[in-house]
Amino acid sequence: MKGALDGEGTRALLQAAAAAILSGVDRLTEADMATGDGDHGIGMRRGFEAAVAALSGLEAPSPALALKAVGTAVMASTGGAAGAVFGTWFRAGARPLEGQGTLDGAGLATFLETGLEAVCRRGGAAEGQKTMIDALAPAARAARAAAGAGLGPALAAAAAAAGAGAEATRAMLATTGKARSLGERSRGHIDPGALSVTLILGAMRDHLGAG
Amino acid sequence: MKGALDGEGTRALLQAAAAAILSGVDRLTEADMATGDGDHGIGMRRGFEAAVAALSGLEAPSPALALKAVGTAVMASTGGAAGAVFGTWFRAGARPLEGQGTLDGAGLATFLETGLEAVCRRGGAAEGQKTMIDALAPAARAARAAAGAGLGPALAAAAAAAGAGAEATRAMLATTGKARSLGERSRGHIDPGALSVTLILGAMRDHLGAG
Amino acid sequence: MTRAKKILNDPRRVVEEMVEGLELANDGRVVRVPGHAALVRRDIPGGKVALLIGGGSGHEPLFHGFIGHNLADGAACGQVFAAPAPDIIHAAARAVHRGRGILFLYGNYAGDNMNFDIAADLLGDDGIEVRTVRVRDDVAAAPPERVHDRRGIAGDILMIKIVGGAAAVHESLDEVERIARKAEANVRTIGVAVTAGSLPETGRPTFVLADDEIEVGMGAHGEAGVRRQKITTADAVADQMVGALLADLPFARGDEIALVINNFGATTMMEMLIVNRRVRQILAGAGIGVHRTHIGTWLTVQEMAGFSITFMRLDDELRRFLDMPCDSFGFQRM
Amino acid sequence: MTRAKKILNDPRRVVEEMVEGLELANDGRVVRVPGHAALVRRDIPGGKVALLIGGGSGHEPLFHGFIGHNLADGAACGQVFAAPAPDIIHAAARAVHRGRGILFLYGNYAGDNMNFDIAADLLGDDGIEVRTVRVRDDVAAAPPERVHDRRGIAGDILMIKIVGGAAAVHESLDEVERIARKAEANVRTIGVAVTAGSLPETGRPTFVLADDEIEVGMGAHGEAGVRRQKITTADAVADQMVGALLADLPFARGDEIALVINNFGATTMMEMLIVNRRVRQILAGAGIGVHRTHIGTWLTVQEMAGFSITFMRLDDELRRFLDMPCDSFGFQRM
Ligand SMILES: Nc1ncnc2c1ncn2[C@@H]1O[C@H](COP(=O)(O)OP(=O)(O)O)[C@@H](O)[C@H]1O
Ligand SMILES: Nc1ncnc2c1ncn2[C@@H]1O[C@H](COP(=O)(O)OP(=O)(O)O)[C@@H](O)[C@H]1O
Ligand SMILES: [Mg+2]
Ligand SMILES: [Mg+2]
Ligand SMILES: [Mg+2]
Ligand SMILES: [Mg+2]
Repeated sequence: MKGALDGEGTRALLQAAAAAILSGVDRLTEADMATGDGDHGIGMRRGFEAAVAALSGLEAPSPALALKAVGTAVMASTGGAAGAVFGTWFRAGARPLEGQGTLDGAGLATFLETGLEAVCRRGGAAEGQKTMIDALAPAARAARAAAGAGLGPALAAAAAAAGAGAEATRAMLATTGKARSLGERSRGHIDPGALSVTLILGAMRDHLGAG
Repeated sequence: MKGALDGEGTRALLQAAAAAILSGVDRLTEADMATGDGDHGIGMRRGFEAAVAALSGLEAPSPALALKAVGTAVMASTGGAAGAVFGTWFRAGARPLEGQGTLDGAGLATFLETGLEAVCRRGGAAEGQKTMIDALAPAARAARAAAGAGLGPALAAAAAAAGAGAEATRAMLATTGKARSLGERSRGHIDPGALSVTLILGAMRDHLGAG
Repeated sequence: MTRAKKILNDPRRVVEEMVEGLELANDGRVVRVPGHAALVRRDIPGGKVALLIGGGSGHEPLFHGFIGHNLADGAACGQVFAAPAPDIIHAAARAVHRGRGILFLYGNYAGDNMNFDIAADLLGDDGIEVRTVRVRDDVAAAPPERVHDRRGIAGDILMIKIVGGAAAVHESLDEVERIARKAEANVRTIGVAVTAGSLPETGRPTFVLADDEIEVGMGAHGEAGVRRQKITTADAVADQMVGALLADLPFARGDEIALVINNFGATTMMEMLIVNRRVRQILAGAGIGVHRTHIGTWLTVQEMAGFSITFMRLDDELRRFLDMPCDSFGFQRM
Repeated sequence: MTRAKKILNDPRRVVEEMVEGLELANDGRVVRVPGHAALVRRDIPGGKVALLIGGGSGHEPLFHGFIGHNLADGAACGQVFAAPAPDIIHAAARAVHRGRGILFLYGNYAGDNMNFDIAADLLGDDGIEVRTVRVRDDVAAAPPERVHDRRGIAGDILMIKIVGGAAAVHESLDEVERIARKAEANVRTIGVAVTAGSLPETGRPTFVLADDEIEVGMGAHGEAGVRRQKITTADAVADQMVGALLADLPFARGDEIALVINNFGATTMMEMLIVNRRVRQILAGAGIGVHRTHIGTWLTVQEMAGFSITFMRLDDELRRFLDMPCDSFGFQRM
């Protein structure tokens, strides 16, 4: 596993994340049909198809530029709650990395933490409300704890924590977003946005492990 | 079999005819679903429920008054093509019988002929266009031919002719009414209005046979 | 067979309850003719040529939702898909008459023709002059040389708008009839059905289509059309429908039309807007201008999914009446 | 699973093609913001407070069909059931701004809130003043003390009408915002779903109800309501819905309201009129007057069968804006 990635490496990492979303569309649709309005899969497809296009248009990007390109594309093309939330995560998360030539474990942790904070500010939600925050927040904590070991270990920890966090949303009662009004009926189903976070971080981990 | 009926007898005869329509509603619905808009059964039910009410409200009716009461009730309560057609048949057909104390074979033939003529004038249709005329016209001819033998034989002949006429509409191409636009697809199905004529005359024959 | 899923009370009283609900929905502008399934404007001016419309119920908001300022003066409501009986028409006609005669305007169906004609005979006995114009816009029902065999469908919408305007302005029944006949001669419609509607009283669908079939030329009661075919793209369906309309009048380069895309019930507005996109591409290519577009839900066939496309060729006179403001429960214009 | 039966071209391009068809359907009164799924009035007067609305597509004719004289100045259109992205809103806002600020009026959903807020931030950077009023009329979504958790549904119709009027008359953003907040505080809606709609892109229904079940309190994207129950009579459904509305504000004897019965898609007008009959019986019994009734198809959930009932309590000021004439593709008044 690599300890850090340059801009090209980050671009490849993000392409792997996008590919995971694009091949997970049906799962995301199912998840949003159970708790929301059924469009999370097709929304994320719009956003990450645009992200792939944006990434391939970049010339010699820095890690921050690659992350920001994804955020901007997702923000512009996804729509719905997911567009704002995932766009904000990537755009805000990229900002503190500007000027850095590589993405390492600490950089990943910063990206996740800063993105998380911006998402919470934008949407007014917090952990425990059955949203993607319940995957992103534990991922950010896990990445920070493993940051010193390098990007690979930090990503592995983040992906595992995101997965556990997403799993934990099953037991939660939705109190925000379109699933909110389901009340008790929202229990038992995984939050679609949390599942997307897991797909993204899991694909990054696998990409790095394979790379 | 009786050779003639007085006013009370005519009332009972018409109540039997109405009962046949009311218990044939589903068959009429099926027939109109195949070639029209599916409402012939419920329309005839409205009309003949009203006819039953009107008949029972009559005090010491003459045959003409009983027939006219049915026509007026059907005309007012059925709606659609059937209301105009069956209402016209009974109202116009009753007119030449006014002042007659009994309904005999000749009276029946006159009722059918005059009613038929009025129906053709009102709707502009003729035999062969796949309408109730294709049952009523042969019934009128058969009744006239058997008129001398009395009401019973005349009714028996009319009912048989109506049944054969209705059966023959299967092979016809609709050129009027809602079945018209079906074109070739209207073939193979009996015309719902012709079926109603058969039910009415058949029930009258059976009533007289049983009475 | 399962019944259609609807929110109703007594299925045999739907028309009675609908008329009550519709009168109330007019907030006092329209009143019921006592004892009849007929509604009339409260404020019909004296000396006005009266416009009476009507037909079977089940097509709401047509016909009985089109009563109001610069539209119809009254409507006779039949049972679902059944022409109103003569005495309903007669009562409605007497209620709207203001001494200048009455124009009967309705769709060309055997049932409507006979019942309105019987009512006209009764009104003749009363000394009230009646003229009749039957809408025969459905090009799928019969070839042009058999126009008397054509059904009235969504052309009714523009006809009521135009004749309503004419009857508000002209004081002669002759003039109103002349304008109505001109408009009628210039209007053409074709429909397509995707899924069936049902009769509230029987709960049964009025026809059966396979999951991958549509019927082009479907009438407003589920009567068959020109052909049953595999479902295809919106563009292909629009091409086929517009082709049939253009060839029929025929419409020609330089013509200006009013365009109506009417929802038969359950079709989404999104589908109709996508069809409109294609219709306009074709019309632009054919050099035909569109003066006004109406896309919405006016002539319904209960919950049938499908829509129709109507073209009416305009001249200055028709344009004037089309553009007049109007107000009613089911159709408004500023 | 079978796909819903619809007449479409490319299911992934529905919004793009719908916007094209909608622009054309406006006959020149509304134009597209180049490069964006946004439509704006062609003739916005200089110095006018701008009213920008928007939201996910798939609810046609809302929102983007409500652009016109005395209504909205523009609308940002999202994908189906998805809030528009910030740059669409931003572009639409810049196109409607006439120097007096912009009111954002839309339904209270997490996606809309975030995307419109991001756009408002961008406009702040541009030096354009924006105020935001979120419609939260769905009483089924949360109890009154958690009004910030309530969704916006058919209350949007009356809100756009009133705020459109206010923005046409008042030259101050403060005043328009004040009126919008007052109207919003007085509007309540509850919906019922009978059958599901589907997403055009997936072709899949947004929820599943048994043949004999309805869902009372259903939201405008298939979100669950207060309860799933056996289908019953129109009167019983109306009793339940009106009961929930009356108790919520609460509405009281002597109040006068505007009433909207909105078709979510495939419900027949006949059913809604029968419901209206009962609604009016209850209101008459409660001593509540109805100033205006609107029954029709404005906020749809694709081909979902079901409807909602909206009450807005009126005062003289709200009545004035409600009564103003207006013109748009999807909503007109003489
Ligand atoms: N306020 C919020 N903060 C963070 N995430 C949110 C918020 N609201 C919604 N989400 C996320 O967005 C996801 C839904 O996305 P999507 O279905 O694409 O949008 P929509 O809800 O507009 O249909 C939810 O599963 C949840 O994870
Ligand atoms: N012009 C006509 N002359 C005689 N009978 C007719 C005519 N038009 C229709 N009918 C009869 O009416 C019947 C249909 O009645 P019904 O279904 O109740 O009315 P509608 O066609 O208005 O739905 C047809 O089956 C046919 O027998
Ligand atoms: Mg969603
Ligand atoms: Mg019929
Ligand atoms: Mg009929
Ligand atoms: Mg959505």
